[in-house]
Amino acid sequence: MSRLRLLAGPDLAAGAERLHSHVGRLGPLPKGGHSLIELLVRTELAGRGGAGFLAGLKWRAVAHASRGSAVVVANGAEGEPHSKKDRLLMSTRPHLILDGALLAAASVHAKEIVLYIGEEHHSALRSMTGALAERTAGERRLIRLARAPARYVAGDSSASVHLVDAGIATPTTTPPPTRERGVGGAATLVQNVETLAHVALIARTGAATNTVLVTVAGAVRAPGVLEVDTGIAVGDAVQLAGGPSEPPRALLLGGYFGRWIEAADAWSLPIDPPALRARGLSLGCAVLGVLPASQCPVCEVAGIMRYLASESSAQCGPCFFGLRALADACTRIAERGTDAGDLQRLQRWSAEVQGRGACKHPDGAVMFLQSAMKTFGDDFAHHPAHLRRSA
Amino acid sequence: MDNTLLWYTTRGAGAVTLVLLSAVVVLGILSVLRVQSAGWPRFLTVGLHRNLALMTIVFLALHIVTAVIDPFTHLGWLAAVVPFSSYYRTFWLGLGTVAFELLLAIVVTSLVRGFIGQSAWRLVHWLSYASWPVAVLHGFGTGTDAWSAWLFGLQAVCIVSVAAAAGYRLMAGSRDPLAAARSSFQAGVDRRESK
Amino acid sequence: MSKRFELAVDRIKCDGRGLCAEILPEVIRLDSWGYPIIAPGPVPEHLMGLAQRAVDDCPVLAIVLRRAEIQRQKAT
Amino acid sequence: MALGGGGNTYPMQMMDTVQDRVRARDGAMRLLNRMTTGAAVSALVGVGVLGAVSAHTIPGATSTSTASTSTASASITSSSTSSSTSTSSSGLQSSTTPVTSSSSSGVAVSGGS
Repeated sequence: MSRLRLLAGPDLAAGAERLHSHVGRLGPLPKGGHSLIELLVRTELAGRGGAGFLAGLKWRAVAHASRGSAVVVANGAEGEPHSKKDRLLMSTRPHLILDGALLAAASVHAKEIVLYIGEEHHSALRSMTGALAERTAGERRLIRLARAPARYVAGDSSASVHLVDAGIATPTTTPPPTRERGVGGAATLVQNVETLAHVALIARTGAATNTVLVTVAGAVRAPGVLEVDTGIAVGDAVQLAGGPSEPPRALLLGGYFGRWIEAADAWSLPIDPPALRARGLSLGCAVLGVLPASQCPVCEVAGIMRYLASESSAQCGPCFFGLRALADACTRIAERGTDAGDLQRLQRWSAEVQGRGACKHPDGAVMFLQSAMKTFGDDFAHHPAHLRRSA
Repeated sequence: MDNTLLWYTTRGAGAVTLVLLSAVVVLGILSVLRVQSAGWPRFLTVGLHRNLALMTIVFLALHIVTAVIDPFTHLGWLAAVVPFSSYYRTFWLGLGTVAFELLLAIVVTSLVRGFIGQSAWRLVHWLSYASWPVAVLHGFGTGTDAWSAWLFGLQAVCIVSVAAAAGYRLMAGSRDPLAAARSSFQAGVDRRESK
Repeated sequence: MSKRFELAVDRIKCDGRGLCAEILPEVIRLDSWGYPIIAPGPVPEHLMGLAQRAVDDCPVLAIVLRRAEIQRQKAT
Repeated sequence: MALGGGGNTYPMQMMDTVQDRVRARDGAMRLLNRMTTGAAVSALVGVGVLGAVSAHTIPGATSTSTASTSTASASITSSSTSSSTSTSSSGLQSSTTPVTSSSSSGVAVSGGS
């Protein structure tokens, strides 16, 4: 069978694909198991939630720790503000995700599947619920739905487990990682919904899928979700989104935990996780955010830092106080102009905060800020007082 | 051994235990309040709290042992272990047994805090607020001369110190700088069904 | 090689009492907000007693001594 | 050098403040030990003194008070100097000394609280 694409099939505007269409197009659900895990390891499918951990290795670890009582969490929380790809996939191709989750459950010997979906993703919730109703009674018994609060940290794997277990979507202390000790203490596979959809195709063809869902956002003519071939240039993806709507200044690759890259350097980068990793970059959650030259990067960064600070779950002191202090210093520079002391504090506090949270929220925020200060070094060093009230 | 010596040792040790226990309670509250100064680091409060607590147990043991082996009272070991089982001042003595057992639970759980975990330890440690007043009542009830000036003065000092510390703690609220932000965030992401 | 231990903080339990940094300033300092920063690497042998004390005295049981991860000799 | 050796500590430029804090720690540890010892001694003395005082104030027990006071004070002496005394001195005199020492050490205890 030739390679398949996630978004192939009926018109996306028609909404959720029905089960008969799905099965008619792709055939019945293949069998999961040990050989599927090895296939995933061979095809090097990387997680699409942001961390990019290799799915095959994670499945192997969960299967090893499972003892028949593992849990699969299909993560569709998608709390990243600019990302839209997971909800598009859930809204239009729900059966791919259910297939992937069922294959995962069979492969890691899970007794339960939880669909963890952002509570404000209404069409995704409708679509997934409708798709579930079309499935067999046996499959329905295995699967249940949990709504993720619309907060940034709710997408963290330990937060998803905490919600399922205790009803509170805050991250918990790791280690042990959720793949060893998750829902109800059982080994838990928390896997992004796009990753699971890829599995549904890989299991059918035996070959890697070689596509990526990206969300193109910011100063482009037609912002939205695209399924692009792995390895195409960032510039080509931006062109597919209608091209820049005004002269671009820089690209934010991978959402708010991502990296800033000058537009001139960014356009030629390949959308390919291993190739990006070799350059010290990451596709993250695959948001391509285009910052126009007309916009002040320092003010933009300050706004995002304020957002990330407000999204700290206030469980770990260094994250809560550190991100606030960093956001305040950025805001001072943005509003009152560059101050040497503030620049020094940004450096010092970034180093102090790094690696000192239970989850990766402070690390993600600090790496975002450090990349901004590197890419927009001159802007930070010579920022005039904008006298602009915070947005 | 002289019986009266035992009797007065029991009383002396009892009074000392009450003073020590009150100091321990006050120190515990001060440590929650994060009291410190240049020459008084926080670990000093905690260290003193622990050392005096262990000392309290020693003097409490002296108090109990001398009371039990005193042939004049005929208390017997059962009264030291089973509350309200003594023929002599059943109620007031029973309070002492209750206070002793609560205190023992608090100290033992503190010694094995690492094994039982913070939340279990904390739960048991709240019993301090039960143990101390029971001990004070026991002092009032059993002290033959509870209303004589010296013991009364001692008890008054203990009660005032503990009450002041506890009152201050109640007024001061949580000293965890994250408490307010954390609970408001949690309230926002709480999806428990009972709500 | 003798047994090596390192200090690890549970960041959620930690509420910044700061006792650990008072007891073991050689290894632990406080950040700008009063939360501990642990010097990386194993605790020096001669400070193990104080490190254990810092662990035992933590009012919220947020700091532990655990066996140091496999040494990377090159990193010295 | 004291901080050298097996593990990682702080870079040189931070040593000064670290040394200050080490000194403060050592001082406070000594203070803790002194206060604990002081409290223990005061408590021991307190048992004797309070026992003795109670012997004087126990209602309707005046006939036994003198004898019991002397034995109570004997217990103090034996616990602190491990010499046994059987002097039947006047109750007031022998109890005077412990009372003073207890009130001074009593300050130490309440100072700690």
